[in-house]
Amino acid sequence: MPILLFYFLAALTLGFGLMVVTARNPVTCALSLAMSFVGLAALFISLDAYFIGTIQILVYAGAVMVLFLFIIMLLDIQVESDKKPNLAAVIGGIVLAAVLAVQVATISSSLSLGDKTTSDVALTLQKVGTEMATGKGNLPTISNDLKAGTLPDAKLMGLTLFKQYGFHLQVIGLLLLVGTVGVVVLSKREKEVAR
Amino acid sequence: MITLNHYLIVSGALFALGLAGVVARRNIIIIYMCLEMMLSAANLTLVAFSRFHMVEGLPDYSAQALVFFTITVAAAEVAVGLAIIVALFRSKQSVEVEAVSKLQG
Amino acid sequence: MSVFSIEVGLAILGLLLLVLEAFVPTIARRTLAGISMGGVLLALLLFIFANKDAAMLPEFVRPFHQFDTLALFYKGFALVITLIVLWLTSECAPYLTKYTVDGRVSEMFSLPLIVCAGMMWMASAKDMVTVFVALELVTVSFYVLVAYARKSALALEAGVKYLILGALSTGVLVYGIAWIYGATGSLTFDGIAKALASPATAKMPVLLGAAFLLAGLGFKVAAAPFQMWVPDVYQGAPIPVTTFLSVGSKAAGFVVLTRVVNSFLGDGSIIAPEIQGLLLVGGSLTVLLGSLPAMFQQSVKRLLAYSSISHAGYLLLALACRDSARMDLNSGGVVAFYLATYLPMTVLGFLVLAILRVNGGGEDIRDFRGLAKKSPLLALVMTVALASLAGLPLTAGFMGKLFVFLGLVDHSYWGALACAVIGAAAGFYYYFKTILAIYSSEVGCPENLSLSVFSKAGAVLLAVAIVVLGVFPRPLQALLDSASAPVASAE
Amino acid sequence: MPDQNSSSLPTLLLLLPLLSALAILLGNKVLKGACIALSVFSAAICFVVSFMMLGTENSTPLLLPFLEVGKIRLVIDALIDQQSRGMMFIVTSIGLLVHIFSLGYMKDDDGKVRFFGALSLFMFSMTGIVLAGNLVMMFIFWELVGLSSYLLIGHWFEKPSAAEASKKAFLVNRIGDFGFMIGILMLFMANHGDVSFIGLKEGFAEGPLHEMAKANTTFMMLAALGIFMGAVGKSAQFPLHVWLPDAMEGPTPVSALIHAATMVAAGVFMLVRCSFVIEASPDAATIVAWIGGLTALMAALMATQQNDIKRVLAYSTLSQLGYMVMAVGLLAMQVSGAHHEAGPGHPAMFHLYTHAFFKAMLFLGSGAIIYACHHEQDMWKMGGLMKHMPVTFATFAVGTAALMGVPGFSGFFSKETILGLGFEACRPLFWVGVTTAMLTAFYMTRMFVVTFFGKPRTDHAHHAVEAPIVMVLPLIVLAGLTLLSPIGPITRLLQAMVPNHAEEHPTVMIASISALLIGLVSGFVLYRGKDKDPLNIKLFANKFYFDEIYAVLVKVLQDGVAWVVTGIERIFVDGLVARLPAFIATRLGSAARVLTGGHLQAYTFMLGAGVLMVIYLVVFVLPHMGH
Amino acid sequence: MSLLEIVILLPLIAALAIWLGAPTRATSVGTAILNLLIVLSLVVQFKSASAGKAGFAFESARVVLENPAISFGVGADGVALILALLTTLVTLAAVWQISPEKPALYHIASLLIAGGALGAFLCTDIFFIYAFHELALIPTFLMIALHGHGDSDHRKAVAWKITIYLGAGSLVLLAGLAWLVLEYSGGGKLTFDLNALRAQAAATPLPVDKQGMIFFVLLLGFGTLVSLFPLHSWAAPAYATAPTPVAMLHSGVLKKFGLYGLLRIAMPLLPQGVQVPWVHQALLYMLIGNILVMGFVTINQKRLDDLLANSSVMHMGYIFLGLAAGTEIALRGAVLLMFAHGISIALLFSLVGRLRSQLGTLELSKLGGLGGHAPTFTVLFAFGAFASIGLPGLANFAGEVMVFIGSFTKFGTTEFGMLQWSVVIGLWGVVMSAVYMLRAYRSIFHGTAASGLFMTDTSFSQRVPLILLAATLLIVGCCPWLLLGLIKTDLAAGIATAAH
Repeated sequence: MPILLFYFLAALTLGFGLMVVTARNPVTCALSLAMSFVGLAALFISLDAYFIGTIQILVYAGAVMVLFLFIIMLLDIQVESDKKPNLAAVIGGIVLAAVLAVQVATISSSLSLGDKTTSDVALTLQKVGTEMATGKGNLPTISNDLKAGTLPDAKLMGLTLFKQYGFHLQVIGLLLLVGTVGVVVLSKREKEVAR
Repeated sequence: MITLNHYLIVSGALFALGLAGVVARRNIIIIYMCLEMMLSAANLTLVAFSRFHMVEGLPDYSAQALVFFTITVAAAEVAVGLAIIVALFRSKQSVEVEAVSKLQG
Repeated sequence: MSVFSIEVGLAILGLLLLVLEAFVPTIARRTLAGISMGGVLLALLLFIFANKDAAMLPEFVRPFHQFDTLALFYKGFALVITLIVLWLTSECAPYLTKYTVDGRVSEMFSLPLIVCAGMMWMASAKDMVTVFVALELVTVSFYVLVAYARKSALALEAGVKYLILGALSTGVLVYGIAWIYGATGSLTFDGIAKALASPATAKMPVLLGAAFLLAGLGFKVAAAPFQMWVPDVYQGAPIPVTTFLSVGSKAAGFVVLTRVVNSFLGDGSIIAPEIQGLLLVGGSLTVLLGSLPAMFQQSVKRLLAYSSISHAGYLLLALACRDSARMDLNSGGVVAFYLATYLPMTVLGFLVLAILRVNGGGEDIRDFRGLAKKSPLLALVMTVALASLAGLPLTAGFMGKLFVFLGLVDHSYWGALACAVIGAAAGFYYYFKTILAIYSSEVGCPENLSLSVFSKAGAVLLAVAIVVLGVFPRPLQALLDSASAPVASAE
Repeated sequence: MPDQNSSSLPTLLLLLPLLSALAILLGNKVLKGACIALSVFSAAICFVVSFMMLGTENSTPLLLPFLEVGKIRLVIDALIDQQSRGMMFIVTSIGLLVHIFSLGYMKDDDGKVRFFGALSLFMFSMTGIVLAGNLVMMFIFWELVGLSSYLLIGHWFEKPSAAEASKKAFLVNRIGDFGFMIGILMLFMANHGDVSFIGLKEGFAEGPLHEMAKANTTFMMLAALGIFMGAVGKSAQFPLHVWLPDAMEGPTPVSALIHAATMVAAGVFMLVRCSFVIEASPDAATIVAWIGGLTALMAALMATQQNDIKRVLAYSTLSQLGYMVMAVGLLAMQVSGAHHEAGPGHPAMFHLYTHAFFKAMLFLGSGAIIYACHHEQDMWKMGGLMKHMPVTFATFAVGTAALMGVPGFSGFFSKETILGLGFEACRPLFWVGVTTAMLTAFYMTRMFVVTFFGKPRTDHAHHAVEAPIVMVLPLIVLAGLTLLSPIGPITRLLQAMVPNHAEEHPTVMIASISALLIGLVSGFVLYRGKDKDPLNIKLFANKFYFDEIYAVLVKVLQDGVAWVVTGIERIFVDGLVARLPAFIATRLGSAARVLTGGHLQAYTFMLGAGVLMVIYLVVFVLPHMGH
Repeated sequence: MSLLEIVILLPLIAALAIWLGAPTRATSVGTAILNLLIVLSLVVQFKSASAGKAGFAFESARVVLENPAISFGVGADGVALILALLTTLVTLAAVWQISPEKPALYHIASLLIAGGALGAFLCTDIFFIYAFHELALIPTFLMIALHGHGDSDHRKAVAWKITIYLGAGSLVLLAGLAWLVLEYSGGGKLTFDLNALRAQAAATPLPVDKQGMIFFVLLLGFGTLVSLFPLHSWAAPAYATAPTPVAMLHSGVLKKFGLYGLLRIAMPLLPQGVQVPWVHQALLYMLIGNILVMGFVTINQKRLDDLLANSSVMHMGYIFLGLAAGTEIALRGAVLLMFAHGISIALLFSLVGRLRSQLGTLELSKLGGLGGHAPTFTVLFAFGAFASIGLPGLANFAGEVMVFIGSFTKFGTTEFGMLQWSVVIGLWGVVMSAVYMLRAYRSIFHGTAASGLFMTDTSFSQRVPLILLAATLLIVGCCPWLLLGLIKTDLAAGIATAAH
């Protein structure tokens, strides 16, 4: 991938991320977060994770951020301007972030894989496609796509999810249900007020 | 060229940024946003690694499945979390961290 | 009938109850409680009599579901604690309903079933994905449960704190999983262990991932320095939820921790010394940070929270002591044993607290004053519970500590041993403070204590369990001897 | 060897007073007056038994198995030989007389039952000492006589002075016993666990001790001095003499029996029993002799300025005990110097027994006087008693003469023997002895003159009448014994006591008689017809300020040190071991509470910082620690 | 169910029964008498029961855990029986003297402490030996904190001190025991069974330096429980503050557990441990501290209860001296001294309790002349006091003299080592104890009573248990072989053979 594009996307992600952390107006924060997530989604795609990139935009930048915005609007949360930020906390946050970043950077340099580029570990689509077609009796749509040299990301993802993580998917369903019920329980109005 | 390290450093920076926000901000909703940012940073790491740990010439989809679950879980968490925050706002008329400092010692 | 189907059934029952509540809003609390408790009891019975052969598992769950005795133990543990929590909920309902918006506690009968299922799945997790999914199921449910009595400002505050810190720890956990995965290329415990045994694996990234992962899990089990949420959340949450958190959630955290640590400390692991060192330092710190501040607590609930922290410390120390040729129980077994002894004493403590609360009493130590006069029975069982928590011999609590001490001495971890001793000595102070209040001549407890036969029986049963485990732990250990045997693969 | 026949008499001797004491202890409410009869009766039987025993063979009967552990046997066994038989006779005879005397003397006392109980206990203990076949047994009874002495001195315990005196007596004796026990232990060690007198004697003759005495003289000396220290305590030798004068706070019969005739002599008896130990160490022998001499002289000096009639007698007792101890030391010096064995009799024992009779008599006589004068003890408040109490006067005169060593009286013979010994063994000590003899004559004359001659100085003295018959009778008997004791039949009866070599040196005879005359004449001249003491020597009257010095020592070395040590113990020991850790723990605990201060931001910060710390620890610290 | 098990469990069951509402005094006194009778019958049977056996008699065991092998094993040898006898005697006296108006907790606590002590003495499994001892922690704590003497703050502070101090000491002990057990795991299996451990110790003895280290840890642990200097500062305030029965039982009986543990566990299993020079030196310095420092401290006390409490600490030094010497006669002397001290101090504390309740003060300077008021009381006190200062004829003397002989004498040499000097100091300690005891005796009973100070003598029924104690002192003092005859195994030889 073009170097410049990467840096642009990284800057987009981190820059808007910084906005989230620093902006005073919650709405600004929320919108910045959405933008940051868009950049992130682009980075996902740059890593050949098209499906994940897509749902990152759909779920995060879309649904989740809307929820945030909605709540902010609903509660009519004011700008933090009337209160000064907690200086100790700010300093603490900066120090933590700096130290953490340094630690992670130091360590990632020792990763043997770290200096590889995507082209170093190029995908071998056609080869896999051929093997699949001949050997394991896989889904023809996938092997065909592979043989054609395109990555059927969503299909492969789906295959993994349903074949390998079918049970987990259902647990996630249960989790979402619990979440839903939780939201209902937690935001129910008091009876007296309702009456 | 763009190496894995680039991605890891970006994700690390994003994670650190999120952490800084969590620690520094006083508005609980924004804290929550920063938490989501950290989770996403983790996702980026996972995805980057999944691309570089190929399985039979393809990205490692089990790691991507984990990312998928993370995103979903995050969504559910956001829903519950915002509900709690709303409840907090209703009872305290505030979503600042100072509203929750009664339990201590 | 396989154990797996019991878990699924339990989750489905939970779902059904949720739905039932939604469609039949008038349903009586007793009915709900009856159904859920009956369900868990049935599940427990089925579990006891189920064929525990790994071969009985359905084909499709085998790749991610392990079925060793450790898993079985924790599954049973989850069922028992869930049953107890449901019972506690129904006991506490009279006062809990004052703090819920609709004057009902319906979800508190259904969500625990789902939590239970989640914990049972966690016990069987074979890879990080399962761990994550099950853990989040439990965690999200707990977010709801902790904040459930939200008319109480404290419960709400506890909910918020738990939410923020819990989400933060989730982030840390996932980041840790990502790095582990990145460094080892695997998400399964077996794969990680295999990768760690190879000298080709870079050490630093793995350690980074391990640090994040253990920090995330450390939060769940209340290990220092991630313990600060525990007192606040335990104090604020409703008593049954606190019980659930301090016993169930902790046990679930520890089963995962056991598995993770087992894979980190497998044969020839390149990071074994570091992880062990971390567990020792963390465990020692946890013991101290749990015990020392506890000396100043006035609220029994908060006291029990600190006590829960210090017990987590002992558990971590137990985990740090790897297998010894001289003992049958390996570290996982000791942890399981300790948790099994920890269950009755903690539950009993919370039960007595709940009984007082229901009768209009408070949660402070001074609210226990004169209990010996008002109810000799409660005083006696509470004394037993506190003695056990303090680790006095002939109670369950001592056996656990004994194993920890044996392990620490066996490995010559003198520093950690010193911390354990200091913690236990401080424990004498704060547990005995409560005992003293119970027998004091002033009266601070409710004037009229009405005890249901059920709670009387329960209290006595738990007290007897504490003493029996303390005097005759043979059956429990026999159960765990095989549990702690080398992880038997399900295939 | 355990012998059924030979053990019956000693057993009886031990058991009778013990049973009497126990019966009085347990049954005093029930038996009431019968207690007294019981006690006197047991004393009488004992006298008869000991008289019978005079004719028995030497034996070592086992009386009671006390302890037996491996090779070490600690038993109660008796050593019946000439010495013990003789001593037994003295003890029981004087004991019986004192019992009888007490019947009168204690007639009006509320605690007389208790008194007789204690007397019985004393008889039991004293019998034990005399019979003791080994040092441990002797130590046991040694302490028990201390107890009975304590009880009897403190008989009038409501009187603070009596209470203090009894305490002092016990404690000072304890100090002596401290050394005694060390000495016993050292002998125990050296003689391979055998501390029976026979065993020790053999040990010194040819056993392990024989070599050791030569090889390790320091050890031997310390052992001997340890044993001697026991005697120093019991026989009230310098510097542990301070208790005996105070012990006069007890009833006078007690003073006669315990603090004049028997118990205080036990130290001498024991030294004679263990003489071979002292003989084994010439240094120790010298020390013993000098301590004895010093005590004799010092006590005599103090006696010259005492006004309390009993105290004068007490100091004279001290002085005479000093004589005896000196005799032990001198003989040991002689024996160890000359390497020849002493005969069965011992000059110290000889003096012991003559002294026992006349001193008991003097004390009882003083008791009669005190009784007659309504418990007035200051001799300057008496006077002219010769007319009122003729029998007492007569017997007292006999006793005084014996004590002064008037030729023909018993004291003369025994004193001569000692002086003769001193003349042979150590010339300086001989002169000390002569000086003491002169002083003795002086202060006894003083007392005699002031008490019996002149005019009654108070009403009490004026109205004094002769004591009742139960009191007079013992006086007469004792006076008789005093007169008779140096003559043939009795010395044969008590042959063990009398040394068989009695080489007379003319110098000795001349010196002693001139000392007597000087003392007698100067005393008579100085005190005849005086109402007040013409001499006033503060140093002597205040007993060389020993009590004051000891009081300061006790205050500084004991109470002061105790105070300081207590402070150190409370502040440093308790502080370091208990309070400091507790302080640190609570401080840490309260500091740790800051961590849970309730602020969400602080929590998140800590969580983050915790993660960083864990990373730092795991990645950057632990890998470099080199496990 | 064996008789020993009954002896152990009877007080515990009685305590539970009283808690559940059984008549207090009748139950506790009845239990105490029954227990005393059973123990006496065991003492009588012991000779035949232990015939031909070197180890324990009346043995039985119930397996509690497989590995580490723990079993509820009971058994008695001479030492255990002597201490059981001590326990039952003191228990009887302690519960007997509780006046009827006291709450039931007095009886319950006494019985629990008694049961704990009996369990600790009669079990043959280290786990239960340890466990039973801890049983007394809560009752002691509660009794001192709730019913102790002095104002509320004071007694609570004292209760905390003893509890945390002893708790910490027990934990150190537990660590030491764990170490011991692990080192003797031998065949790969941990066992807490004393007999098995002894066999292990005999078969594969540990390296000497390791023995020394473990012994030292055990010494610290056990030593804390016996108030070994400088780990003693809990004892004096605790005994001075504790209610009478607790003071009697704790100082008389329970405290002996530490010594018993050293004699029963540490010394046979680590035969060379105490002989390791640095350990031996340390022990001697500590026990000299007990004798000398505490002797002075005791002299400095102004109150009778403080005085007795401190003297009790001081006297532990003699028993430690016996253990340090390790010769047969010294060890037996130590056992005898344990018994004797237990009886005498219980007697004294019982009387002190009476004094306090009648007069309301124990300030020595305010007392006086009581000898005239209460002759029986005085005599009983004299028995205790004179026993405790080692007067011959009373039990303590025999023990002390044996300890001294055993410690002092290394036959055939004339060398004066550290041990010999310790004996000299110990002997001086005897003088010091006479000083403080007689001072106290003098100021309480002699002289004239201060105005308004009056006490009645003990009534006959109150006297019975006290006379029992006094008589025991006398009988054992005159005939120590009665007790020592029970010790059949050669204590020192057992240690010595274990070394080879």
